[in-house]
Amino acid sequence: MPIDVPARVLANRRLSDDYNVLTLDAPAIGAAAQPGQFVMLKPGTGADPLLRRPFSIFEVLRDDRGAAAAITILSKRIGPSTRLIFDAVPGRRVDCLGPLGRPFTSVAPPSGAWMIAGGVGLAPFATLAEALTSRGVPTTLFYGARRGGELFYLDFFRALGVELILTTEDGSVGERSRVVAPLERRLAERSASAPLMLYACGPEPMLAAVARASARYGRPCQISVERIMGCGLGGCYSCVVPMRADDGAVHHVRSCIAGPVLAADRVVWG
Amino acid sequence: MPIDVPARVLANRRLSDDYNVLTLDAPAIGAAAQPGQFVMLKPGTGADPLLRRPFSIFEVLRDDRGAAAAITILSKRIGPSTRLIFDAVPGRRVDCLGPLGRPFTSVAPPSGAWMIAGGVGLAPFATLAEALTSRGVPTTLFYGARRGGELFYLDFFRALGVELILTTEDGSVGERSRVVAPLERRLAERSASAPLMLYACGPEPMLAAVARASARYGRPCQISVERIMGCGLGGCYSCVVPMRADDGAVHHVRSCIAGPVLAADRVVWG
Amino acid sequence: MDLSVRIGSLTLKNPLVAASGCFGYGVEYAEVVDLSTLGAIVSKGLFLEPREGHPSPRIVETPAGMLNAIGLQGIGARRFVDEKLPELRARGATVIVNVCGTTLDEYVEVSRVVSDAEGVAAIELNISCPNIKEGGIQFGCSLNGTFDVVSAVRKATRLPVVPKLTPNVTDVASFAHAAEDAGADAVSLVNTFLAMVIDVESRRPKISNVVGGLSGPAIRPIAVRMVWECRQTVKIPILGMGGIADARDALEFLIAGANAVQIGTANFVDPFIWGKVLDGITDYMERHGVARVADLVGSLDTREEAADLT
Amino acid sequence: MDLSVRIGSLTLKNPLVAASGCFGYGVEYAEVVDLSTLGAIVSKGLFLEPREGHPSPRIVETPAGMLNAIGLQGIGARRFVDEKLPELRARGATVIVNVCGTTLDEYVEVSRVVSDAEGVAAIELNISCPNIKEGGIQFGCSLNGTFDVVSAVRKATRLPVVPKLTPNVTDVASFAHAAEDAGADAVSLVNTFLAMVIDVESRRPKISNVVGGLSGPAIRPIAVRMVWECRQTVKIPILGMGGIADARDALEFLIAGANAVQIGTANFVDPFIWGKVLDGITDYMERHGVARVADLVGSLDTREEAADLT
Ligand SMILES: Cc1cc2nc3c(=O)[nH]c(=O)nc-3n(C[C@H](O)[C@H](O)[C@H](O)COP(=O)(O)OP(=O)(O)OC[C@H]3O[C@@H](n4cnc5c(N)ncnc54)[C@H](O)[C@@H]3O)c2cc1C
Ligand SMILES: Cc1cc2nc3c(=O)[nH]c(=O)nc-3n(C[C@H](O)[C@H](O)[C@H](O)COP(=O)(O)OP(=O)(O)OC[C@H]3O[C@@H](n4cnc5c(N)ncnc54)[C@H](O)[C@@H]3O)c2cc1C
Ligand SMILES: Cc1cc2nc3c(=O)[nH]c(=O)nc-3n(C[C@H](O)[C@H](O)[C@H](O)COP(=O)(O)O)c2cc1C
Ligand SMILES: Cc1cc2nc3c(=O)[nH]c(=O)nc-3n(C[C@H](O)[C@H](O)[C@H](O)COP(=O)(O)O)c2cc1C
Ligand code: FES
Ligand code: FES
Repeated sequence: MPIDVPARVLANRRLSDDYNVLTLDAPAIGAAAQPGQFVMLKPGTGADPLLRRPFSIFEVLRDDRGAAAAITILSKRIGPSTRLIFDAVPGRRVDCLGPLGRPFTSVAPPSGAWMIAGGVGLAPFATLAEALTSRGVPTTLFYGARRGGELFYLDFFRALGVELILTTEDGSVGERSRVVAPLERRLAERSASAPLMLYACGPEPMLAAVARASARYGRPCQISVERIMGCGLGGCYSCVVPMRADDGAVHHVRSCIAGPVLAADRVVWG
Repeated sequence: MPIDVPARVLANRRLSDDYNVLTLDAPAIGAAAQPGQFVMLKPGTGADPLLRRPFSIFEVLRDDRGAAAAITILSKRIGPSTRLIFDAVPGRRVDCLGPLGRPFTSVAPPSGAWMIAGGVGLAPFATLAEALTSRGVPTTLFYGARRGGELFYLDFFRALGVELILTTEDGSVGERSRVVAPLERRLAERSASAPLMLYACGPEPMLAAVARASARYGRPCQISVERIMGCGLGGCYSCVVPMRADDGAVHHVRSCIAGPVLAADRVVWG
Repeated sequence: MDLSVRIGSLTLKNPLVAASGCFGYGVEYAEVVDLSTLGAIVSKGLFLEPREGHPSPRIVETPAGMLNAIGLQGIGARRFVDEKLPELRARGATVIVNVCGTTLDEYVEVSRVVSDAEGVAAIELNISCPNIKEGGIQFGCSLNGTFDVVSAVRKATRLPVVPKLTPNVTDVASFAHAAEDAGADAVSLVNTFLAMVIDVESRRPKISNVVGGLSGPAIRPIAVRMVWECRQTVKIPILGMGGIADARDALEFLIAGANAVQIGTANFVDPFIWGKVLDGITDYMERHGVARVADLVGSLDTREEAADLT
Repeated sequence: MDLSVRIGSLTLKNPLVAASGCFGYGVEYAEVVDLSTLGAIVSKGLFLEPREGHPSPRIVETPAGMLNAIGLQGIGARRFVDEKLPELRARGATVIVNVCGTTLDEYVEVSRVVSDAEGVAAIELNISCPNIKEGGIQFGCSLNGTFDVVSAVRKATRLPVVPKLTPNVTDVASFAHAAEDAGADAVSLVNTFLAMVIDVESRRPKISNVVGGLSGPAIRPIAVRMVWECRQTVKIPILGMGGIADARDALEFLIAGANAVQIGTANFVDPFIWGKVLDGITDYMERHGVARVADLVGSLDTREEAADLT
């Protein structure tokens, strides 16, 4: 049951010229959130910008007793609302509706888990990595960005024991390639009998490539899609993704309530 | 020649639950400003609120050498833009266009000067009082508010040697009356041969009453009117005041460029 | 305090109605709103058969508004009756069905299907959707078309019939009048304004359907004016909408002449809006000593205070 | 880079035009803008005789827009020619006069007065002001009225004639077509949308004239759509406007089919807007390798990429 919290900004840490991590005083949302879920934020007052914007719950910050104390958002500045988020000062109010959407489905050992993140698509994987590693699932993060300066939170994942496979477009850190290249190589190497779940989040062409690769190697794959969302609650039908049903027919499915996490093999790519 | 300064907020001092003084980094406007002039402020980003809002230049803050360093605005929160001004934090950008409008015409001794302020109508009188007292003009401030807690900057005016005559609606400070009551008594007492200029700013009914009183006692009176202003530059014709011309005809006059300071005896009250 | 509103033979417990296409089928919101507390819920627009609607992108934000071209994706009237209506009924919702058609016959047929079902309170005739190629707005942009479709549906059902008017016309009041003449029990207005946003970098439209419908606070002042014009022209109730985002906005429509108000886009921004607006209206009525919400309707005072100078 | 724009026999040095009623008589802005750098300036609407306009309040802000009912306060065509035109000429401004009338004869008469004056570049025929009781919009809301007034003025002047169309109609393109048929050299669109704001506490309209005209970013998506519709219908140049606030917005209108753009409300918010928008347009042209601004006009690509699922 989603709630709407008139959250205060507790901290705003700029990671680069366009990335920041915003800490929001919304413990009740943090307590209920599962990996892969999102919130709808309204960082401005007034009617411009008008609609809320969807953001993955990046971290759930906890107090000494392990109770949720706040959530954070990893945001990339691309327009008016993400600019307000980038510029937000502590004390500012940001209405925060959530948690929303269908979360990732976790796996258990002996299955491995490979997370594939492109750019800000890293956001849902911090909480997922915590969930997976706490269950003892051997977890790998394939993480691609434009340049090394845009690969964030590496120490966070390392501290959880997540294996990191990094790529950048300019080759400044890791392999100079798209993130799908090392993924394909690793898929080819891995024994078919070793169970594995893929999780992917990032730009749509990357998701399509991951979906194709997972199909080719017969691996189940959960992707988190990012569609323009008007409401986040199933009310507006703006966020649809064409998906193939059991009978083979293609339907427009609302990714805010049927997703954002969807089965990659059901999505029909444009 | 007005300029548009992308001013930063240097300080925001709250005087009460709805009054604040905002310090803006707009020295060039301060250097050019004359008492009675105003600025058009845009405290928000985006298109809602859309238009700028007019504010009197309250103070011109100066550095050690006397050069203008910043201006301040005395604002009363009544709607969306004044709310943004009330909530503005240092560092925030507030576009500031000015100085605009026709200023007060000063007087010289032996003339006396009486300033009549209602509520936030105090705003244009800080700079006017400085100008008048620096020329040695005996200056009195009639200042009315709802309650004593809303009479601001009294020490500022006292330090300049301005005589204060205070009224409040609840009688908590000064006389329990409208500000026009003591004004009328003083006008009646004053010798007709002693020259005197009246200056008034405040709610429209107060201005009309001051205009009537000044006419009755044959005193010249300059009033600063507050009309809804779309542009502040004479472009939109929103801010008109009906005024009687020399030939007796009544015309709609743009108060942003013919005013905001107008001759009280020419204004036609509705 | 009497908040009830009469729409033909139907009484709504309060004047707040969820606008079509902005509240899913209602069931989606059952977790955040007690559906029985709303005056009514208008379903998504329904044809006889299911439709998949337009490809994405389907919406784009504009200053204080949004453009949509969903293309009336929907499960069709029959499946709505079978799959959604029982739950809505169980939750105590007052359900108005937004009826679409590509032909006059389809309007009549869909109206029959929903009239036969249990738990439908009224029919809102969508003759004003700007986002589909056939049907709909063609009826809504012609006085004869409006008259014909309302008359035909009027004969096919005993439910209150409420045509929903498009604002994309020169004289909306004449359409309200045609609807009244044809036997409508009320009119809803406004649907969205036909509009367009271009991505200048690619020189492509921002939504797949090229044009879409503008809704939200941006259109509110136009919608208020249209409600006021219709109030001068027709006697039947008006369900007013367009950009309502708080109690003040809702009151503006009531005072302009709406008997009830619908909220669409603002529900996306704040799904908890309903209680807030209702509280704001009752608070206003208390402050102003208004006993019945009906006493506010059309109470705008337009006496001239001052004459022009010329 | 060629920024020039042709409107009939007139060439504007660039596509940026100050919209009528939003730039005073131009002279008010001489201190903040070099008037010779604008494509053109459209004067306030002028009748033959001076008018005092409506009492205040005359404007009210709305979400991302504003309502105005100035009531065409103005000094009249004759005094404009005598008192304002010489200074505008001296400052190198290209002046378009916005001609108003309560009767067809008055339109013709005002057009004659300004045609006889030195330094008027074109006539914009205001048949679309929503704020006055007589004349104006009555012509603009009737195809015959539009045809008649354009034809009559066409015969009375050798200046380019540019009727300004109202958006308050069902099919604006048919009005552009009527204007073209009647010999118009171009059309301007849009004027403001008839709208209304109510002060709920007093239950009174927020502006003295009860209704007013909505302008600003709120209306932009509707205006862009209308320009695009007219571009499919007429060959004559279009001066597009409605809510333009930056270079991106201006480009949207050009790509939709406007040959030049006018800026009104946004000039109130930022009187220094002109240089910024011009820089933004030239910057865009450089980035996209567009040599002539004329090459952008109507360059919207509406090919369908994906088909509907149904
Ligand atoms: C479930 C979900 C989770 C998300 N999580 C994150 C996150 O953790 N961090 C983050 O930075 N961003 C995330 N996004 C994307 C984020 O919502 C958009 O960046 C944001 O809405 C942009 O708002 P804006 O006002 O800054 O820019 P806008 O002006 O609204 O958008 C700028 C451009 O981006 C496009 N766009 C807008 N929204 C989306 C969208 N949802 N998907 C694709 N394109 C879009 C617009 O069409 C436009 O061209 C997520 C999106 C979804 C759907
Ligand atoms: C020359 C001039 C100088 C001013 N100086 C000051 C000042 O120093 N300090 C200060 O606090 N205020 C001053 N004002 C008034 C100030 O401009 C308004 O309070 C402000 O515009 C309100 O903006 P808002 O968005 O907060 O409220 P809005 O929602 O814009 O307005 C709230 C209500 O006030 C009315 N209103 C808006 N603007 C005006 C106006 N200009 N005059 C009368 N009523 C209005 C509106 O109609 C509305 O009913 C001045 C006005 C003028 C014309
Ligand atoms: C996403 C969306 C979908 C809509 N779908 C429908 C619809 O199916 N049938 C209909 O009559 N109106 C539909 N509308 C119009 C709304 O019901 C309403 O008339 C309009 O949005 C104006 O109100 P608002 O500004 O409160 O949203 C839709 C509007 C939106 C934004
Ligand atoms: C205050 C004001 C006064 C206007 N006066 C006129 C006018 O005299 N003649 C006219 O044709 N249009 C007039 N208009 C309409 C504008 O020229 C323009 O068509 C409209 O405002 C839309 O453009 P915008 O959104 O850029 O303002 C006026 C608009 C405003 C806001
Ligand atoms: S975002 Fe509204 S239905 Fe998914
Ligand atoms: S505020 Fe625009 S003319 Fe005075």
